[in-house]
Amino acid sequence: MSDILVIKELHAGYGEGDILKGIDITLPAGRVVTIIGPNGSGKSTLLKTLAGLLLARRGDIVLKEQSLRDLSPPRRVRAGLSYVPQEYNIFRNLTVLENLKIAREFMADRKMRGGTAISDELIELFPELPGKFKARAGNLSGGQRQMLAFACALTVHPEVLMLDEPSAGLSPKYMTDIFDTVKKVNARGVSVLMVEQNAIEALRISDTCVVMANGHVRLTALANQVLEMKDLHSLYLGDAKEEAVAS
Amino acid sequence: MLQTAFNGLVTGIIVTLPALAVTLLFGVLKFPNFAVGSMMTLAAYLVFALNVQLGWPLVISTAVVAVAFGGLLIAIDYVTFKPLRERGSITLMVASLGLGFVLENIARLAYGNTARSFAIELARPFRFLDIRMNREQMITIVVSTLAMLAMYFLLTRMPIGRAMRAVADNPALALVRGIESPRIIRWTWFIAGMLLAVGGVLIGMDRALEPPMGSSYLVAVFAAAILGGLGSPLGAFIGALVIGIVSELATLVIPPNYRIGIPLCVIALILIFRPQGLFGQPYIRK
Amino acid sequence: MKKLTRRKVLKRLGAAAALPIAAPFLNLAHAQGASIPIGVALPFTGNAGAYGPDMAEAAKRTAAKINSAGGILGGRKLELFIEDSESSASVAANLSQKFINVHKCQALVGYWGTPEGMSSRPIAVQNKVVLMVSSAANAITEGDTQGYVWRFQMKATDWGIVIGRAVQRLGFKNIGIMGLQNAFVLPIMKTVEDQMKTAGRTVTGSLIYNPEQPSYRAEVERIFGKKPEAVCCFGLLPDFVSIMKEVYRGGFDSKVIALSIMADAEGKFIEAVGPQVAEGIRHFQPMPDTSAPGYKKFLKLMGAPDDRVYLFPPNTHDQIAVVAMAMEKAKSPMAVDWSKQIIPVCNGPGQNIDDVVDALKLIRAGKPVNFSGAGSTCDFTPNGDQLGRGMGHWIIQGGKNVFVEYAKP
Amino acid sequence: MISFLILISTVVCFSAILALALNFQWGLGGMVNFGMAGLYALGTYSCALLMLKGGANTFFATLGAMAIVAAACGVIALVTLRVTEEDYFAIVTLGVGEMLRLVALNEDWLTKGALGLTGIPRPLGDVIAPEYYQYFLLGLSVALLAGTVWFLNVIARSPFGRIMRALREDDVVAATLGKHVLWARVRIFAIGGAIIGLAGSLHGFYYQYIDPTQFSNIVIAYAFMAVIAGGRGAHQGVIWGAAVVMVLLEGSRFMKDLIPVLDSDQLAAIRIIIIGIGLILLLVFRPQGFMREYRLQVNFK
Repeated sequence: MSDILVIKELHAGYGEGDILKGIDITLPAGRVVTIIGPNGSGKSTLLKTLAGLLLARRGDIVLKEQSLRDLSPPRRVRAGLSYVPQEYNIFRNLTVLENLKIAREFMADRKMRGGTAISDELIELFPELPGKFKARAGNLSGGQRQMLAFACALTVHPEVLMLDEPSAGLSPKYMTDIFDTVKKVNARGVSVLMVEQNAIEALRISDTCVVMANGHVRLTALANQVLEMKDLHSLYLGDAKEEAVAS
Repeated sequence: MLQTAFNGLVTGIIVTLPALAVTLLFGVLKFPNFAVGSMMTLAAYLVFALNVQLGWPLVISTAVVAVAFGGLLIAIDYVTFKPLRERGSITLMVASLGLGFVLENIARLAYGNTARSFAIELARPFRFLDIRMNREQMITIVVSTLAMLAMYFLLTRMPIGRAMRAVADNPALALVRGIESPRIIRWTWFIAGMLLAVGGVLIGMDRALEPPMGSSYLVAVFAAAILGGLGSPLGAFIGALVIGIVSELATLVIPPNYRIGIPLCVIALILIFRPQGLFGQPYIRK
Repeated sequence: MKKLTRRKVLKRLGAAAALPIAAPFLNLAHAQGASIPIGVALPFTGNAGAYGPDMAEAAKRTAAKINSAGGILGGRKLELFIEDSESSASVAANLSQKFINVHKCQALVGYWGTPEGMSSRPIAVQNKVVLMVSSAANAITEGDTQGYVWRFQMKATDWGIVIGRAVQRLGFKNIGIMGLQNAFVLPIMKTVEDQMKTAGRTVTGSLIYNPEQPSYRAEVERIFGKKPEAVCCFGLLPDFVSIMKEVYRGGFDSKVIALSIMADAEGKFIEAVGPQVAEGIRHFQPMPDTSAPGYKKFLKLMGAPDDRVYLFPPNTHDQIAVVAMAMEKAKSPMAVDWSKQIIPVCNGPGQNIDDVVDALKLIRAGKPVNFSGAGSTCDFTPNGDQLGRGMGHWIIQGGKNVFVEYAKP
Repeated sequence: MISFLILISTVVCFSAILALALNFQWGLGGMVNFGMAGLYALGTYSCALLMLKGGANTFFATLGAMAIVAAACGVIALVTLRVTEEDYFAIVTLGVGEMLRLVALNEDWLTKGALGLTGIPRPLGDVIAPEYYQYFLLGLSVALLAGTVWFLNVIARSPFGRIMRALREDDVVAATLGKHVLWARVRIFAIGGAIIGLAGSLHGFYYQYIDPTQFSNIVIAYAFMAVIAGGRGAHQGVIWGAAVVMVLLEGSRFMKDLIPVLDSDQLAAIRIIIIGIGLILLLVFRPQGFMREYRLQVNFK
């Protein structure tokens, strides 16, 4: 099974120093990969660099044999890479429906531009949204906003969906909903690359787990193996030994 | 009293178009553009060239210049503001100040300082409930209301409008949602250019055409945009009307030559009590 | 823009090319044959920008006429340095410094606006150089100017007197007054107001407006709204065009009395507002006595049709002429000497002369002269004010300025 | 020719002081002041009126003028900065500048309006003979310029100066430093105001006659041009910037004599166009101006 997204030797950062000091991750097609690690390990920076909001200094990002390195963020979205940031991930002054329409309207060269109706497939995934179409996105609750952001990222039918701590700050009810939705979306053939704080929930629905610490990939292992590790805590803090079994 | 209020309405209406342009540009580019006044002056002189020197009717010359001026602003943005896009609003503001001097003096270079007018017949007013109204004021009211409706339709119904509001709301997210920001910025300049061109013509019809005509409106235009809430087009429209009426009515109380003080006090009051203005959203810090 | 004939361009190029090279040597070589520098500061930009060009042309032609007739002080040529004062005081002050220190001028002429005159006054008096202005504000010649400041224009208050009398003659019972916040407008307004009160006429309203206002609706509403029989409006061209458009479209029908610098400005007002808005506007302006022989010669010098009325250019012609004659009489280019000869040359007693070249011949022959120039009879009071200037009174009918009368204060 | 150069250098001196004030407020303090023309007028008029009406001697009148403009700037900063960012600050200062100019033009009971104030006394004006006075005035201006640069350098190196540079880097970071940020910025703007007052007083002493037309918003363009050409933050650079701008401005008067084909009114418009375009080009290609900031290499946000 070929890999859909390959990250090679990626270096990036703000100002002088590099936050990503050579990252290698491969996302197999149709799989869910969760990245865990302490704060400041560069998880969010990685997603921002993949999305194109931050320029990669060295290394490459290949999506289905196509290098994204010198593509602008909108071009990357067209190439099939969609991204849900951790915060400020919806247009607060636009209505829910407008948020959903925005992404589709600018898929100029993709056939799915036709018709502004939101595909019923999406409505089935996010039952709560149709009732709120007219509402101002800023007035939604935390969970609803996350759902909306998720839905917007999916309207462009991406190959790979990147999520930056989707469950952050959510009530338990919405947390399980989010992870169920990720599973359903993955079931439909969308590969998922997820950064998550509460590792246990995330790893349950993931295939592979990547542990990052201060700009390096410390460990790549099967999610369930990582789950059984007793000193997950230490792993989590990044001083893990390399005894994990390569996937 | 009623007549002064109506005069205020007319002054306010003239301010709506440039105020709309300022709000649109601020929404997308995140800096107040100080060249707005001289842009109106230059556009008015371009219309003067077609209308008086080539003898075209005013309406056609305005339409032609409005479209051409939109394109011109895109080119100017490409040369002036695009290289400074990431440099913070102060640098952009100072650049817009410099641009303002350049545009105003291009008009002065070409046409000198003498006052001029468009080739339109001035007509006696007609009376309505003992208020005197003249043809130009009627045209002004109709034109700017149409412009406001067109803007409203554009921003709410049309994809371009939605995208512009999205870029204004959250530029980074807009990129990641597939919106080509450069294209949206070009559209914003084009629409602002048309608004400013028509605004310049309305000013030229109302008073004489002279190089400083645009910049004399600058403080009032900013006051209107801020009162309405920077970034909110509906706010700019209402803000302009309020500024116009309040400053004309104030002349019954204070000496008329201090009229410019009124927009200034409005700005100060707004900043103290309600910085996001009547309709604006609180200014989120990135 | 006026076209520069080939000959004139060559002449200016010659003069200009000489400047940078000659400048360092200029002040050393005051010997025989060196040219006599005269500084000319005129507004080519700013709110008085419309009046500079013709005044400069008059100065150039007068100097050329004197030079071609052999110059003065034994064949020395007059050399003009013409600069743009931008209707601004600080620019004019810098220019005056430049004329005195760089070009070593002993005579500064032109100075149309009051700000320019006021800022250059202390500089001229301090450096003992003659300053000739054509601005109206009284303050220019007030105080001790040690005979270095001369006004080739009517005093602002005299304008007010003439206009006030005309208003009474025209039989207006009540009038409104509005004026631009400007040094020479305020004295006119005050004098007209005082005249109205003494003549028992009522002033329904009086207000002042700023230059470059976005709109003049409130001012027009307040003054014309009271429906006085006539409104006196004093200001400059740009504001007057806006005001009259507002008055016409507001349906007001009070008669309007204004100054020619705003209601004519070499035809630019009628061009801007159109004949029917300008219909019936009366405007006054100190003007040369067009019947005077000196003015007729000036018209020929300018190569203009004989019905052409120049308002300001004759002043610069007279200024250059008086400088030349005074220097010739004092037999010295130094202002300290010839400034005392201005009154004898202009007021006489002596033979009445209206052509500068003939006057120079007589002066060289040692005969007393009483010069009367193009702009006026050129008679001065000791502190530099000009006497015997009259004001023209026109009314705009059918898009044309119809001359009504010539009135003296 | 020499005395003309002396006079022009005097003008360069007090224009440089004005540019230093702008540089201090904007370059180091991060607050852009578009009301420069109005505040400059306030300084000149206050100094002149203190002498003509208040009978103060030139020294106290200058101090008075500096205090008045500093107070005005403090109030402006207090009203505006308490709430919002520099976008609004620029607009408010623009409005205040316009308002001050209008007051100077219309309150003729105080400022004699368009007629302007004449006969402004000069420091030691009666003691020094007129023909040598210009040398003294130049010396005084250079001394005051040097004093201003020294004073600003002292502040820039002091702890207060370090806070200022932090403020300039990023308001968000600065905001987290808590309440005294506002007071630091008010003080910065007020100190800048005092320097504007000094420049204004010198303007009065030089021209001896002031009227509203001298304070048009071209003054703002020159000050910004000088600061940007000089490189924001570097005092020495700003002085070079002011000199370059003045030479460009006064020099173009000679241009008129060399290119007679151009009419003077076209030339005046061209000169301002050059200044405007120069402003933009400098911003685009030489944001850090021609001089390094004396110590640390700072990249702007």
